[in-house]
Amino acid sequence: MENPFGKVKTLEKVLEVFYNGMTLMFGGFGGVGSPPTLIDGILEKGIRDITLIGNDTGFPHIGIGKLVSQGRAIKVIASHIGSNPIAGKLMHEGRLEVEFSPQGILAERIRAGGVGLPAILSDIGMENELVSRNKPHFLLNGKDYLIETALTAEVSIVYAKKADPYGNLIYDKSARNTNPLVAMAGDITIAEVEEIVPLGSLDPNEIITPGVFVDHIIPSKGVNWKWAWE
Amino acid sequence: MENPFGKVKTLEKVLEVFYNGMTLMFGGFGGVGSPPTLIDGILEKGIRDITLIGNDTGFPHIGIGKLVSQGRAIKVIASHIGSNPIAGKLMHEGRLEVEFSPQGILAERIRAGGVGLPAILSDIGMENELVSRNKPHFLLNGKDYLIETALTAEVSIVYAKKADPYGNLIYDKSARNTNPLVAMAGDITIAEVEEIVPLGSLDPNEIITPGVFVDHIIPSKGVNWKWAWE
Amino acid sequence: MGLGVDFRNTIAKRAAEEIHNGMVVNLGIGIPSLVPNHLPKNMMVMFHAENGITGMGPSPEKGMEDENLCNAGGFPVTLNPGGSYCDSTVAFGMIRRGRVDITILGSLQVSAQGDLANWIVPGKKVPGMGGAMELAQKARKVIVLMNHCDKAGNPKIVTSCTLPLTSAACVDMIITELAVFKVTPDGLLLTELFAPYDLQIVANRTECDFMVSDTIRKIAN
Amino acid sequence: MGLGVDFRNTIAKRAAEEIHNGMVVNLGIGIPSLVPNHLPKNMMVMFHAENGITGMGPSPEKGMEDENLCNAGGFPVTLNPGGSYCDSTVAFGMIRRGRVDITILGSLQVSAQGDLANWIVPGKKVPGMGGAMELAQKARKVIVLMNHCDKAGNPKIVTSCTLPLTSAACVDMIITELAVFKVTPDGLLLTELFAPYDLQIVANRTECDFMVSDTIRKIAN
Repeated sequence: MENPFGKVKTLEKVLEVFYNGMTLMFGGFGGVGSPPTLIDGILEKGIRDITLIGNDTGFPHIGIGKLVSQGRAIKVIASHIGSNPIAGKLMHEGRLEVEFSPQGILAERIRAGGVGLPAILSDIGMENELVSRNKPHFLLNGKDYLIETALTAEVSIVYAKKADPYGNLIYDKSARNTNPLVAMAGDITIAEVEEIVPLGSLDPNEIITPGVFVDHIIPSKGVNWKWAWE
Repeated sequence: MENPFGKVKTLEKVLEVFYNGMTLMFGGFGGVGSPPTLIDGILEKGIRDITLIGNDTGFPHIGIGKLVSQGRAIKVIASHIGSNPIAGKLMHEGRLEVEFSPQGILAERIRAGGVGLPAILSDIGMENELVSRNKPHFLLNGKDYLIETALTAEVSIVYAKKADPYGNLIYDKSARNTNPLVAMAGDITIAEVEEIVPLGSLDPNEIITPGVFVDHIIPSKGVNWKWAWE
Repeated sequence: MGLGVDFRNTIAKRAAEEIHNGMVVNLGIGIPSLVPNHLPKNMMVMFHAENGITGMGPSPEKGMEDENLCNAGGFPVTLNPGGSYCDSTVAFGMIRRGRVDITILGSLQVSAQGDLANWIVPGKKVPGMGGAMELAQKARKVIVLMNHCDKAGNPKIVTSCTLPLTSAACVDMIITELAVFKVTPDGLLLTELFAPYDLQIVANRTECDFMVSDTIRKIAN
Repeated sequence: MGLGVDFRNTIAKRAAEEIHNGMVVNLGIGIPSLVPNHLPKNMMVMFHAENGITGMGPSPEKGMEDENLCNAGGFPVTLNPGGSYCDSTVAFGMIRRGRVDITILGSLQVSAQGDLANWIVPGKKVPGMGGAMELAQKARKVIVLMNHCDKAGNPKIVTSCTLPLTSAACVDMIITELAVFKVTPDGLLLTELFAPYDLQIVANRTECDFMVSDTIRKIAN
């Protein structure tokens, strides 16, 4: 395969970047747009004590939920865990620390990390203990705001429809969701893609994530879980 | 013309939203991607005392530079005015107030306004008087940052390649630049477009600015200035 | 009229009246999801989903589902002409910028001041707030559709919410199987009654006081 | 070697050695714009422009210009395979996130500590900083290409900049027509000399002290 940037890798090779105790950010929303092959690879490699950052904890057997259900995470930063009861159970048993962030603010915190900004100001959920706990406030033009800090991760994993060998990515429909944000926020970003196409074959106007942000590309084996609606 | 949302307008009709003393945000970078027909319309209508917000002041006879050169602005918030010597002259004569913002931070301030965030934190140009003057500081994790406030405008004008009747926009090559950000930041946003295509004919994956952010659409008469390189 | 789909559709049908051509509307799960069924066929409404869809259409036929085209709850949907996809920051940018005209939500409790408590189910674990806070705080109009009382018969329209708030003073309108209320600076104003209920029944099943409109619209079922 | 295109190309050629396959590189105007001419033909380098281009290619032939495909200076360019367009926030996101490997800039002055003063031309009006501050502060490596002295013969490598700073302590390497310096925590280190110059000439034309590498590379013209 054409690989002039050396970014196209095997699953085995990219699994070398994962380690116990790491911070891992993942794309996806309710499992839609989460990278199945990478998640299975991380599971099979036995990686544990992970701090996970992403929209939600999927379903018990869907998306990142697989890692959570098997007790591989010690902490999750997410907007909700309601669709994965095992996450709730682990949290209440004190085996999983959960930091909740309002969904749109979580997305902005990830984006801020991705574009190298340290924080944003927000007025969402200010009166809510769960949101405002331990967060600094700032008075701007007489109005009180929370300082919501940027999020980055040692490794980000995303799922895309197509990549070229530079790692330029396009996404499919609502499977885009948090993926373009997560792709920018990783110190190392790995894209799992349905198809790798030749350099120059993607319309440069349609590329959503420039390959600049992508370090490794692997071909996907496709979604291997049964969706909740199936 | 198919117009189920009533967003497609004549130039004459949209010129009703402009008034003396208004805040006007414009897309474009060195004139590339600035809307020529709207700019000429504003000129011809005699609108003055405008506060302009955008990347730069174009060239004297290119882009937003036309308005600046004719003394229609009382204030500009931009990252540079170097390509328009008339802007510099007016500034030094005290006839044009100029607030400079580092280019990427300016873009983020416009985006913050566009997505309803009040401000961002930044460490760009902290030691520079021109950047940090009058801006609040915030100490986060022992490091000092500037609070850079969001920018919005009463009206935003952008230039796009295609729109459908809902105002979904796609841009052409580097004429995208600040347009998608400016499109979100206007209380009212007007898109001048090269082509209006039927609803459903744009690939929903390729749309850059969702029509949600666009209030009015007018067909462009095309660029009518001579570029610096011509 | 009793429990079941009928009164749910009565509520949804009334909510549909609030929607006009060209609006951007976000629907919660439960009764709100029935609202599109009650809109005129030729009305152009852009349904918004937090995961990055504008112009969401109805569920696909069985067997026609696309695993990459799902709503914020993870269930398959379709896309209407003029729809588009965006990332989650842009989807929430629409909400915070005031470009979402209406959000129609279910709720556990609503107070006389329009406080909304809809994100922690009593007796269940804390699931996280998802996008509920942004929608409640920033949508231009917040409409709550819910049963007038909970399963135990306790009023859900209360003087002060006992459940944790999603957001304070954010609700604009409440529609139940009994009545329609507007939230005003002075408290709740009953404007409509569903047949066969009367003011006394509504008062009995509502914890807080409410004002009554000079002209009450009575809606037949 | 004298003034004019020759020494400009000598400087650009040396700068090109710093670029490796796969790098993301932002070039300023002036001498930096000559750098691509000195790269191996098959090397894959992604040139970055602040207005939202990755993978910028050379200027088009006369008559083939596209008014919607211009660099940050407003002049027509082309796009190489693998290139893409983005909005300005993403273009600067690449810079601030540390994804731009090298920025190659001109300068008016550079100090022994690597302070950069390249945005206010003496005697001219303040034009604004454009994207210079972000590039100087956040690109992974900042290389300055400039004449060793200004037109009046004054050293541009100085103990302390007298012109307003673009950014403090940001320059990693200086390449002039006389020599190459690395900026170290202890000050400047001369590592290379262009023929026919010698250390004495460089010292005479440099305001600040500098260290000299144990092994000086001498580059022929």
